[in-house]
Amino acid sequence: MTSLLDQTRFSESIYKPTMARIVDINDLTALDRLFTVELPDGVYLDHQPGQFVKVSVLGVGEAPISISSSPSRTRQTFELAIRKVGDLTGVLHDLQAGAMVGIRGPFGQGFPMDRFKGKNLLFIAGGCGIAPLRSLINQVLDDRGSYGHMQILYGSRSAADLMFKDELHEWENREDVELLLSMEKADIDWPACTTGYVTHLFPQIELDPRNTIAVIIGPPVMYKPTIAQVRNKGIIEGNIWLSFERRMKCGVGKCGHCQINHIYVCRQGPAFQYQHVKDLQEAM
Amino acid sequence: MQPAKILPKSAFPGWIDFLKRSYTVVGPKAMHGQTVFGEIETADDLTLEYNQSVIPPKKYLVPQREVLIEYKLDGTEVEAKFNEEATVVFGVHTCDLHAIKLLDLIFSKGFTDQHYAAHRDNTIIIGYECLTTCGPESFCRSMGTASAPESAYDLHIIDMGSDYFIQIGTERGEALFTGYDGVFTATEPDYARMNGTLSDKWQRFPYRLDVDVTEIPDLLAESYHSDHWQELADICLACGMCTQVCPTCYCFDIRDEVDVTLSVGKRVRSWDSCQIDSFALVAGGHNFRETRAARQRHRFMRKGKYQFDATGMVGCVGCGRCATACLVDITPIKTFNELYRRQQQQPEEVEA
Amino acid sequence: MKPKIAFFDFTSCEGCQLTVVDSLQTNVGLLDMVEIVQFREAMTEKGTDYQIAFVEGSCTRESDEDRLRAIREQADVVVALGACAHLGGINAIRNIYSIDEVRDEVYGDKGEWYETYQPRPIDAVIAVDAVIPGCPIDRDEFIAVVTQVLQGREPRIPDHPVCIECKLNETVCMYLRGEICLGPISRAGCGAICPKYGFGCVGCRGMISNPNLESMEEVLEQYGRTLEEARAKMSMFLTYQTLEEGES
Amino acid sequence: MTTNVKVDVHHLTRVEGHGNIVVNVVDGSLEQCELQIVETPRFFEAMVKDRPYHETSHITSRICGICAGGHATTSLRATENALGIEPTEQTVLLRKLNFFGEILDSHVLHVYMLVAPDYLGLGSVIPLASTNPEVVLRALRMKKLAGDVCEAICGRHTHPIGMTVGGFTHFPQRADLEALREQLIASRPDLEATVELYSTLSLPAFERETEYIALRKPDEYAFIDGMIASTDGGEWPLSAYQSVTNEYNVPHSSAKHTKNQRDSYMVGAQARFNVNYDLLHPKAKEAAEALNLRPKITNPYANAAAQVVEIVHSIEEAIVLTEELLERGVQWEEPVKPTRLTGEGVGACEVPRGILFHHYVYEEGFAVKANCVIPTGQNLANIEADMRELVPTILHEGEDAVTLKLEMLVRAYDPCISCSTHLLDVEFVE
Ligand SMILES: Cc1cc2nc3c(=O)[nH]c(=O)nc-3n(C[C@H](O)[C@H](O)[C@H](O)COP(=O)(O)OP(=O)(O)OC[C@H]3O[C@@H](n4cnc5c(N)ncnc54)[C@H](O)[C@@H]3O)c2cc1C
Ligand code: SF4
Ligand code: SF4
Ligand code: SF4
Repeated sequence: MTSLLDQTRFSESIYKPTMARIVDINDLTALDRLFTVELPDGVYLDHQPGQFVKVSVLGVGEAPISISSSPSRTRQTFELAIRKVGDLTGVLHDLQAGAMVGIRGPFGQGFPMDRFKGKNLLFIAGGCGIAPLRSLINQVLDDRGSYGHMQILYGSRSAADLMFKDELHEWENREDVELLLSMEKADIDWPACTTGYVTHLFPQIELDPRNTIAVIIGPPVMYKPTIAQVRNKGIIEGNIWLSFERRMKCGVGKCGHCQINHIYVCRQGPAFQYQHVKDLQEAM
Repeated sequence: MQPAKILPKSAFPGWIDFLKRSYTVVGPKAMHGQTVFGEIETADDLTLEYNQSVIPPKKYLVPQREVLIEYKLDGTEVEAKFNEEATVVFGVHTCDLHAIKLLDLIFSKGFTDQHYAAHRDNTIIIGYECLTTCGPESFCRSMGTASAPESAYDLHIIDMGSDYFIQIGTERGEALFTGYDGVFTATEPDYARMNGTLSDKWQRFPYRLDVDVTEIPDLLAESYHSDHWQELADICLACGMCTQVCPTCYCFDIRDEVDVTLSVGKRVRSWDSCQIDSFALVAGGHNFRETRAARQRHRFMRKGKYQFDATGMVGCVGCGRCATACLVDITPIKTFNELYRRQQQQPEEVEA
Repeated sequence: MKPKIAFFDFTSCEGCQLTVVDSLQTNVGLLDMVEIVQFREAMTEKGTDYQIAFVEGSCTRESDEDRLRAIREQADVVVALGACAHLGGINAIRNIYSIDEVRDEVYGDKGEWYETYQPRPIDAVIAVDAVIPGCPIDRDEFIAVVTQVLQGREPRIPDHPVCIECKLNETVCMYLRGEICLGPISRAGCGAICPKYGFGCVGCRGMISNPNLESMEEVLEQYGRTLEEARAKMSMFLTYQTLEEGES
Repeated sequence: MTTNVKVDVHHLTRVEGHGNIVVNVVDGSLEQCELQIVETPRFFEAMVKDRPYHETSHITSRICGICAGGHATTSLRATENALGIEPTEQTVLLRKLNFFGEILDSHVLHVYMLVAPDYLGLGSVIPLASTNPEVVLRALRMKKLAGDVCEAICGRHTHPIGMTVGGFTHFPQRADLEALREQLIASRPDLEATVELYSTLSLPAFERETEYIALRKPDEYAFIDGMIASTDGGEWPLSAYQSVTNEYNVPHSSAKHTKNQRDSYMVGAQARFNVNYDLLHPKAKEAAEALNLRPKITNPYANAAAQVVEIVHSIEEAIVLTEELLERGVQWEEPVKPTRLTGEGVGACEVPRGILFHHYVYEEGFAVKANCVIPTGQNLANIEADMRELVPTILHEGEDAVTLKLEMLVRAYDPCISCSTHLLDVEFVE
């Protein structure tokens, strides 16, 4: 068995994708679909939560997509939650189960799970930021004993935009998870749902700032106000983690598109410790 | 290092003919008052005494357009494509040799880019020592690139009047003489003459930078919030010519091209430019470097600092190409000197 | 089922349609992929059931508008083919004269014989889904756009200046040759073919969406050219746009 | 015999531009017989007004995408004559080579893609792609060759770039010319196949002798410059073109009609063949032999066959010319500068469809007056005369057949309608 990364790295070209089969497609929202992808025999995806793969449709193009499934669950199949926003994602949404897609990766730095062990975790997702965060959440749930208290704040536009509703219910029903939702239009019957942005949830949570790690993933506009709230709770910069999205062509630190100042998001990120990026003007 | 060779100029055309038998030979050619690297048929086509070529010889290592993979759309065949053409690049200026050294570092760092490596493996680089500057825009001496870096060339030519003194950089460089008998091994007096030629050249190379090159990374780090970027942005056309002609710019785009019957296609890499509006645009319409000021800053920060952080080499080699190309006269010399002037002024302003 | 495509011509030189025919030289496979149901320049049949319409030429009279609207009604995708359709192009040069002047000066006493009004791009009349710019269009771009439409993708054209492609050609800049060139503000995609063959860009593909016009004026000044000269050059293809701007 | 026939071909297909054929026979008598040109007037003469002299060729090339090179060349010759410019020998040779590309491109388009389908009973060339792919591929190959000739000289076929007043702004490299020569020579089998194809087609039997007008030069089959010559006798200098064309307006056409010594005359490949047969390349004469063509041809349907002869002529002459250019070498030359900026001049070329005139008046380098007389305009009266004579002889064949034969007739002339729509009355001060 080889890992996909080795397959990518040691294939004759780092740009050559491994062809993998889409085995299942499920609607998440009107714009988002969950693709379950199966690697060819003998290849497994050995990823960290927070890492991404480059997904391609031959003849259309390639895009970076976060791995949404947890490494603790499967090795030969993995899940990608993809939003239809443009060219490639539009074509991906038209595919049927059974179609082949190209995969390279996994690339980038994920979240350092070892450093999170024993800590309380505050997960904050905005919009489709829940897709990469889900990988992390499920990883923690599968090894629940190794981590402390777990809080999930998820901000969404409306009920129709909520992704992974079944799992949300599961998390909601667990004793050891505290899940809070915010919606700009709170049109759903949910035990803990607040009207507004994800930042409006902070007054409702209690946490121990010295022992809590915060992980924030969402659209560009969300970072500054959310970090302010997290800092407000007393969490130090070194305990705040983020993930960034940028335009990326190569995924391997060459093409220059994802650069934030001197940093290549595809190599040093997409997961970053806040203190390493807070002074970069182009970061947020 | 292998002892150098002496090639009488009279034997030079014969050597080119000899090389043509096994290689595609390219080099600087005069073209409508400019110099352009292109294929050489005979030694007559070469103009070794030239001012900077429009596009640097990087085009032989990172072509403007290059097929990375070819495939059938149904996924049954996916094949990586590599350069296989054995090429000799003649007459690479010393600044461009430095630039190639930088590209070598970039494309081997982290993940090795095998397509670059294939070009590099098949391309033999013959440097050419500059004995005069390349016209008003170049500033190689200021950037420390007016002499050849050892690791970038296979052979390096120094014009000594009636002969060429040829330094050997690699074995495959030396092998270009295997089977050719018009060349001699350099002797003591040849070395002495060569040293004389080299030490004479410096008087013809002025310093143009007001700050020492080793201070450039710090200067730029401190200039991140300078107003100067906006001043450059006011005149910048965002045409991207500066990055296209730069020997150390390598950013690229990758696109798929499909034949009209939708059966076969290829994934193609082509040069891109951080000066173009859409370079950092992402889905949803968010542009991470929307203003021309941010883009000009990024360009100069890359040259002066980011590439230095990544490779230990300053990313500008002082060739002056971008200055020649830019229609509104944005130049590294003027920019670096202006940033320096402001940096020097600042403490006084604070005091006053 | 093969998508049905149709070509329509309005006021134009039909050079773009000819370029379509020429594109077959290297892409004859196109004929297997689509069913061409109308192409007056090249075929007799006139099918009215089509999904993709390519429209060449400017709208130059009242009755063109109805024809355009009918096309829009039928087609799922309408593509403007070439500068005449995309910009008004050459045909709009005469817009600097009022229509009455045109009647008096140009028609004379025969003014009543022929219907005409101020030429305009087709998107002044109907919504357009994609454009293939240029005078004439670029063959490869035509094929690329068709391919993208066949793939169900939205075609995209470059939005950066011609200069970038011009440098790749290693052409001596027209300004250094004492000529004027609109490259710095014009949309690339043509391979900078005009400067390559010694003629300053005339902007036949339209302007980029974010040109630095002030700086362009400085370039002109620096190279001893005048704004009037640049305007004259722009008037070849961009008269309609310039006049619109002047009005707003 | 019922003799009510109504033909109304709205927007004739497989021609360049918009035209309608309207024929109305009531009780056996021809009430109406018109080729209506319904293209909107383009006002090119007005467009070049007030423009600098070096732009006129770029604007007038946009009169027609098919004979863009012809318009550009004619325009350049008119401007050069107006401004006292004598182009160099090299310029003359390069322009000629480009012109062969132009003729080839247009003729291949016409004989293969526009005319041939009629004889094969098809609506277009597209079905041929599956039934006779080799014919379509051959046509595309020959068109590509034509395009490559133009590309090497001036950048592209439609709207040439590298030609300018007084010379060129771009020059082919030796390697370009060598490649062209190889391609031209390699196309000879395609030439033979083209001649063979046309020798098998049977043209409708119809003869109507008329006046044939073309440019003539003493030593070559004229395409650029020359004297205006007529098969009815007479030779005129270009400056006298208006007394040859005698343009007049008719209400059913946005293109003007012309007449010379009779009520109408014909221009184009057939007219050139009739006027200049003696100067054809020997291989072209052989082709004419194979096609059974001898001067003077009086069946207008044979115009396409005459074009086939010219295809052979163009390729053979282009080979000769390329060799000559390779031998003398092509130098970078600055365009010849005008000797005056105020002046008047006429230029004429035999573009694919016949003789084309451009006529300009410049003041201080800016165009103040312009006039273009286009081949299709000159043929319109003749086409209608043919129609009037033809219709009564074929009425018995029924409406469909009449329609088809009339369409084929008009198409045989290879009309270029968008070219010909110009209405500007220009008074020239003598
Ligand atoms: C690390 C990382 C992880 C990601 N994870 C996910 C994920 O899990 N799920 C997910 O759905 N997405 C994810 N994304 C985002 C995803 O990569 C993009 O949505 C995707 O690249 C869009 O590709 P596309 O071809 O569909 O869109 P494109 O068609 O390339 O672009 C979409 C939009 O971009 C703009 N644009 C792009 N190019 C141009 C141009 N040339 N001219 C003008 N406008 C242009 C337009 O606004 C256009 O609408 C991630 C991105 C990164 C960097
Ligand atoms: S920044 Fe300009 S001067 Fe420096 S290496 Fe690049 S092109 Fe040359
Ligand atoms: S855009 Fe140019 S080439 Fe195309 S039809 Fe119009 S005039 Fe002709
Ligand atoms: S010739 Fe025109 S397009 Fe080319 S670089 Fe100069 S200004 Fe730009």
